[in-house]
Amino acid sequence: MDFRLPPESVELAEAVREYLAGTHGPDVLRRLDAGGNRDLRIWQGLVEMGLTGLLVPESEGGLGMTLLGGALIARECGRACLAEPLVDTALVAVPWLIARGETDDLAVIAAGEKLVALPHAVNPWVADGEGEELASVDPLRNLVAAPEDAGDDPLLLDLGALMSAAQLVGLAEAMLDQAVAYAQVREQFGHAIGGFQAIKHKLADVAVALEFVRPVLWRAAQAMDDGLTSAPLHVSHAKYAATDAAYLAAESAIQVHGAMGYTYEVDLHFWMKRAWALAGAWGDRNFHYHRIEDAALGGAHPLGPQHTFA
Amino acid sequence: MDFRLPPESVELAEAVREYLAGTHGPDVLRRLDAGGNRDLRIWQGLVEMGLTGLLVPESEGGLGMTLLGGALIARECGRACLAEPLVDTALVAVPWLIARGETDDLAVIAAGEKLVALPHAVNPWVADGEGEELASVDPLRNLVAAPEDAGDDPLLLDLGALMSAAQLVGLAEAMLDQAVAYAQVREQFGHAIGGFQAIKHKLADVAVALEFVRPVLWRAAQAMDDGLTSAPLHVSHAKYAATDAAYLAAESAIQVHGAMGYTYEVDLHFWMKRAWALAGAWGDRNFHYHRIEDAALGGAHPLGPQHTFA
Amino acid sequence: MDLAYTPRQQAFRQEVREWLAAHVPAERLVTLERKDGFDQHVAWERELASGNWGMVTWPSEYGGRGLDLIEWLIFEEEYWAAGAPLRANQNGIFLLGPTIMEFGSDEQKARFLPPMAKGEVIWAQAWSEPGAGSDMAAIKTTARRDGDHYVINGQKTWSSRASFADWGFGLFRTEEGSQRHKGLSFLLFDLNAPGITRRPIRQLHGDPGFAELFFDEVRVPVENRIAGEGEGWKVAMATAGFERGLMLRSPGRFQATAARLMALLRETADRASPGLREEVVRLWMGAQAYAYNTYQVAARIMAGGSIGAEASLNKIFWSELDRAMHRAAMHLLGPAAELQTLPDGSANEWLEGYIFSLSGPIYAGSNEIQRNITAERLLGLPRVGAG
Amino acid sequence: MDLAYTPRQQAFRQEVREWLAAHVPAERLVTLERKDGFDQHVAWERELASGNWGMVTWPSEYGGRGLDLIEWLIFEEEYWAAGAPLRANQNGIFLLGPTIMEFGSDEQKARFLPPMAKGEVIWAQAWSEPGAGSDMAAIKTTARRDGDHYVINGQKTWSSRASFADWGFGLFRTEEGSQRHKGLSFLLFDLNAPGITRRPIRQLHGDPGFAELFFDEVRVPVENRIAGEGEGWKVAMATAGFERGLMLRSPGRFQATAARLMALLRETADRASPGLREEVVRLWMGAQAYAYNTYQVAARIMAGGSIGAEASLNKIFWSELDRAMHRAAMHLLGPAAELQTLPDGSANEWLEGYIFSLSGPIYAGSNEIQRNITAERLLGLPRVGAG
Repeated sequence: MDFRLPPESVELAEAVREYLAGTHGPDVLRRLDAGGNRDLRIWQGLVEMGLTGLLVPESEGGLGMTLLGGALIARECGRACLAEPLVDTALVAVPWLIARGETDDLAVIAAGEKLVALPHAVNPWVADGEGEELASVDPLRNLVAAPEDAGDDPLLLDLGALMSAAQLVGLAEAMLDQAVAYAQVREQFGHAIGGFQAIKHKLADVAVALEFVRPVLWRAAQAMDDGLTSAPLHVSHAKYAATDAAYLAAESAIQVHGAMGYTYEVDLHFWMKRAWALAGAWGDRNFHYHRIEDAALGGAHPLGPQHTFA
Repeated sequence: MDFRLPPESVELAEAVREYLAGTHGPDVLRRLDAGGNRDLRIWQGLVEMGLTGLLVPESEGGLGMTLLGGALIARECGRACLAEPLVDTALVAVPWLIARGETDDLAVIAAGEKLVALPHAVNPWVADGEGEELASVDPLRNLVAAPEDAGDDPLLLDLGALMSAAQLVGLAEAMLDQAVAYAQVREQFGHAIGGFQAIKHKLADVAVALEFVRPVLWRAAQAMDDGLTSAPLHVSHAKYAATDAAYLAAESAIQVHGAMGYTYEVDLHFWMKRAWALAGAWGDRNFHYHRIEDAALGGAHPLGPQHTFA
Repeated sequence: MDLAYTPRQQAFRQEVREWLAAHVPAERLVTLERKDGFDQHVAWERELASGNWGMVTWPSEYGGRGLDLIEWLIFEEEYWAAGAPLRANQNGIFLLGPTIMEFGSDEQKARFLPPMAKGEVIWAQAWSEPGAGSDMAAIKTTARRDGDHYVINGQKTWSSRASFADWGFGLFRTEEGSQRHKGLSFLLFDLNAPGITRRPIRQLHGDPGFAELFFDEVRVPVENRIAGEGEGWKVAMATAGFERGLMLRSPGRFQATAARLMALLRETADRASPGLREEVVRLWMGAQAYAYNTYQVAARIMAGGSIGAEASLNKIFWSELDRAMHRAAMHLLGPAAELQTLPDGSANEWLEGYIFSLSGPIYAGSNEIQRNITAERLLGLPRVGAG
Repeated sequence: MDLAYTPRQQAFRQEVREWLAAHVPAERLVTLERKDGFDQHVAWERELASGNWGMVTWPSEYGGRGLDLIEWLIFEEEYWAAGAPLRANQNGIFLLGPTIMEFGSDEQKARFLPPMAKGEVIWAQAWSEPGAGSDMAAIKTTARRDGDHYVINGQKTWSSRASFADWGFGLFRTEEGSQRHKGLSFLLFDLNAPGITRRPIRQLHGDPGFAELFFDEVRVPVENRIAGEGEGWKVAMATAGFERGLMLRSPGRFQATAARLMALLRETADRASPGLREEVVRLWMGAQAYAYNTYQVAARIMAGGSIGAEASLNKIFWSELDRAMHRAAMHLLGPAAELQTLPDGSANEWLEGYIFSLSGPIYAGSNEIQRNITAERLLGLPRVGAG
C-alpha cells in the first residue's frame, strides 16, 4: 500500500508541463484560433517527447507507461489547454487497441504518423474525426457528427472518461492559477483584490475542491491499471467530481477577473470553454452519477472504512 | 393586485413583537427550561392580547383575522421562540375547526380556556397533547406519542405547514439578528469580527435567503385565504424554503458566534433547537418537495411568467 | 393584500398578449452584440415604440402610457412569455430615463426622453475605467470646464452597447484634483462626437458586446450635465439603484427561463441525475420567489415607498439564480451542451445564456460589493479598512 | 503507486478486527461529556491500552507498537467500522504526545508519554482565552518565573475535556509585557494543582464538555515547560498542525458515518427527495476522497515529507463534510430528527452527531482562519490589514 505517484511519471509530467509552458502559451492558442486549429509543429514536438507512444509497449517503440502515468500527462494537457488530439489517440485509443489485441498500428501511432478518432455511443460527436463538422463552444475543438453505428464498448468509455477527468483537473488547476495571478496584481480600493477575504475564500474553496479531486483521479487510474471490477465506479467518481471542480473553478475565476474575465483578451476563456466541452464528453455528470449510485447505493460495492480500496 | 401586507395585521404583529421582546426574553426561556416548560402567566398575557382568538370570528369573541394575519403572528412567535401552544391551538386548530363547521368550542378557545392539540398522520407526535412523553431536542417542546388512529386531513396539514413555515422564518430572522449583534461587538485581531468580509458575506447570504422566503410565505397564506386549488403547492414552497433558510441561519449564526455559540450560556441554542424541531413538523422537507414536484413538474400547475399568481 | 388582477389589469394583459402575438418576430434575432443583430434589435425597439410599448410606465408626454408598476410587470410577463427579443434600449429606458426624470431639467426631459422612448437614440453606459471597476470612485477621466462646454479626456471601458449605440452617459471628474466621490459630474455625450474613439472589446464568445471609449479633447455642452456640477456621484448612485433594483431584471425574464428549464427537464428526465432534478425544481421556485418579491416591492413603491439597499439583495439573487439555471441546463444537455447548434437544429440558447449569465454576478456592481452593501447598510455591520 | 495491502498489513487488519470484536462494548457508552460517561470512556482507554492498542504508531518504549502510518490507518478503519467509542485520550495521544516527541526532553518523554499511552493520565488542552479565540496570539494569561517554578495567573476557556481530565497543556505569557507571538511558553500543568478552579461550561445540548479554567497563583515547575522559554508559539503551531492535519480526524470516522448514512438512505429511499438522495451519494464520495487524500499524505510523510499548510485544506474539508452528512441525516429522518430517542427505541445518534458537527468548522482554528491560511500560504495571496 503506497499512494505515492510513480516518480518517473511525475518527472515526465513535469517535463511536459515545462515544455508546454514554454512552447504552448496563450499566444499559441490565439494563433490557432485565428486560423487552422491544429499545427503540425506542435504535434511534432509532442511526438519528439515520446508522448504519442506513452502507453505503447516498449517493444513497439513506445514508453510502455501505465494509465496512471497517462492520466498525469492528460492533466498537463488540460493545464496547457492543448488542443492537438494527443489524449484521444495516445491515451484513449492506444490502451483500448492494446486491450483488444489490435496492435498492428501501435508503432505507427507511436511515431506520430496516425491519429485514431474513436466514436462512442455516449458521445454525439467524434473529436478530430471525419464527417459533417459540428461547431463547439471551444474554438479549438474539431468535432464531427457521430456515425450512427458507433459502438458502446465499456472499456473505451472508461478510458475516455478517465482521461477527460484528468484534463478537467488540469484545466481547473490552470484556471485557479490564473485567478490567483490576477488577484495578486489587480488593485481596487487601494489594495490588490487578492487581499480581500471575499476573494481569498472564494479561491480557497477552489483549492479545497481540487485537493480532494486529485487523489480520486489517481485512484481511478490505478484501479484501471489493476483491472479492478470496481474501476468503472472509481472512474465515474473522478469524472463527476472533476466536472464539478472545473465548473467551480471557471465560475470562480471569471468572477475574480471581473469584467476582464468576460473578454477574449484575457486567456481564461480558452480554459473555460474546454472545461465546458469536456464536462459532457465520455459520459456527462448524469451518466456518471447513475453509475456511482447503482454501485454504491445498489449494494454491489461494499461501504465502510474497511473497504476503502475495494 | 396589491402585495402589501394588511396594515392592521402588521400593526398587531409589531405590537406582539414588542410585547414578547419585553416579557419573553431569553431569561424566560431559561427559567422555563429549568422547570415547568409552560407558564400560565405567559399564556394569560397572550390571551389578554387577544391572540387565542385571532382567527375566531368576531361573533364568537375573536378578532376574525385572516390566515395571512395569523402567519404574521406565527412569525413573531418564532422570532420570540415562544413555547406556549398558541400557534397549534389558535392558528392551526381554530381555522380547521371553522372549516369543518365545528364552532362549539371557539368562544372557549378564544377565552384561552381550552387548548386543542390535533394529531396528524404526518407527525409521529402530538405537541402539547396527552399520552406517552417523547423527548425533543427542544427542551421547551412538550411532545407525546401520536395516537395510532391519527387522521390525515389535507387542510389540517396545510395549516400546520403554513404556520410552521412562518415560525421558521421568525426563528431564522432572530438568529440572524443575534449573529449580527454578536459580530458587532466581538473583537479579534483588533477589529469587531463583523468588519471582516468572511463574516459580512456569510450573514449577507442569510439576509438574501430570508428576503426571498418571506414573500413566498405571504403568498402561501393568501392562497389559503383565497381558497386557491394551488394553495398546497404554495404552502409546500413556503415550508421547504423556510426550512432551508432556518438551517442556513442556524449554521451561519453558530459559526459567527464561534465557540460561544456552542454553549448553553448564549441564547442562540434555543432558536436553533426550535428550528430543527419545526423543520420536521407538519411535513418534512422531503414531503413538501414531492408535493411541489408533482404539481409543477407534473403539469398540474401552469408554468411561465404569465401564471405568476396561478 | 389582494393577489387577484383587476378586470382592467386582465384586459391590459390580453391587449399586450395580442399585440405581441402579432408582432414578435417569428425568427430569433441575431445577437445584439453584433452589428447586424444590433440593427435588428433597434428595428424591434422602433416596432415596439410604434405600438407605444417602449416603456409603459413613462408619462405619455415622453412616449409612455403612464401606467403603474403592476401594469409594467404584466407587460414584462407577457413580453418574456412571448419570447420577445432582448432590449437594445435597456440602458436608456431603465437607467438613464428614470435618472433624467428624477434629476433632469424640463428641457433635458423634453430633449432626451421622447427619442429614447421611440428607440431613435440608443444609449450606452460609460461607468467603468481600467482602474475603476468595483471601485467606481477611483474614476480618473476628466471633464474640464471651458466656457459653456466640458472638455473630456481619458478612457472608459466595459461600456455596454457602446460599440453600436448613439449616445452615452457616465461620470467624469469635473473638479481638478478632486478625490473619490467628490468633484464628479454626470454627463451625456454623443458617441459620434469628434475626439471619441470606440474600440469594441471582443467578448469571450467572440462578439463585441461592449467597448472601450477613448476621449481626446471631446467637447460636451454644459447643458448635457444632469444635476449640478460635482453632484455626479449622487446621481450615479440613483442610476445604479435603478439598475440593481426593480427595473433592470424584471421577474418575467427569469420565470420564462425557469419554465423553459422545467420543459428541458421533462425532456431529459429519464437521464437527469436526481440532484439535478431537484435543483431545477428549486430554481423554478426561486424564480417564483423573485416574482413575488418584486410584486411586493412594486406595491410598496406605488404606496409611496422606495427601494434602497434592498436592491443589493435583489441583484445578488437574480444574478446567481440566472447563472444556476443556465448551469443546470448545461448539465441537463450533457454532451450537447458544448454544441452551438443542438441536434434538433436549433441554436443552443442555453450555452449562449450560460455564458451571458456569468456576467450577471459581475456587472451592475459585483456581488462582492453587493454583499458588502447588504452587510453594512442593511445589517449594520461595521466597515473596516480592507475587510 | 500500489493500492494493495501487503499480507502483513492484511494480517494486522485481521488482528485488529478480532481484538475489537472481542472487546468493543456491546452497549453504547454514555457521552464522554458527562462524568459517568467520561469514566466509561477512560475505562475503555485502559482496555485499549491493555491490548497495547492505545496508539499503534508510538514507539514501543512509550507504550505503542512502533507501527507505520498505513497500519495506523488500518487500525482506525477497523476501529470506526467496529463502532468503537470516541477517544477520551485524544488530546494526549494525537496532539500532546507528538508534540512531546518532537520538542520534549528525554526526561519529559519518559515521564509523560507512558502514562498517556496507558490512559492513566487524561489530558485537556487549554489554548483559548475569552479574548483570544481565532486570534490566539492575543493570549494574556501570564506565567511569571519564580525560581524553579512558573506562577500562573489568568483564565483559559473552551478547554476541551477539562471538566474531568487530569492534566492540561497550553500557552502562557512568560515574558512580561511581551506582545502577540513573542514571549509565550508551552507549559504542562496538573489540573488538580492548588489555585486552579475549573468551571464546566454547559454546552448547547446541556452537557459540560469543556470548561473554563481560572488560575490564581498556580505554581508549575519549570521542568514542565516544553522547549525553551519564549518558544511556545512555535511549539503550539506544531501541535495545532497535528490537530488540523493527519491525526485529529482519521478518515475511518467519516467513512463509517457515510456508510451509516447510505444505510439510512436505503431505509428512507421511498420518501427521500431526489436532491437529498444525490447529496448523500456525493457525501459518501467525499468521505472516500478524504480517505484517498489521507493515504496519499501518509505515503508522503512515510517517505520523509511533511504536512504543512495543506492541513488547512484537510480541516475545511472534513469539518464541512461531517456537518453536511449529519445535516443530510436530519433531513432523511424528517419528523423524527428532533427526537432524542428514535421510534425504534435507539438513541438518536444523528441528532447528537449533527450538534457535535456544528463545532467542527469552529474548533481547531475556525474555517475562516483556515481559508485565510489556504489563500495566503498555499495560493500566495497577499495579507491585507483587516481583510
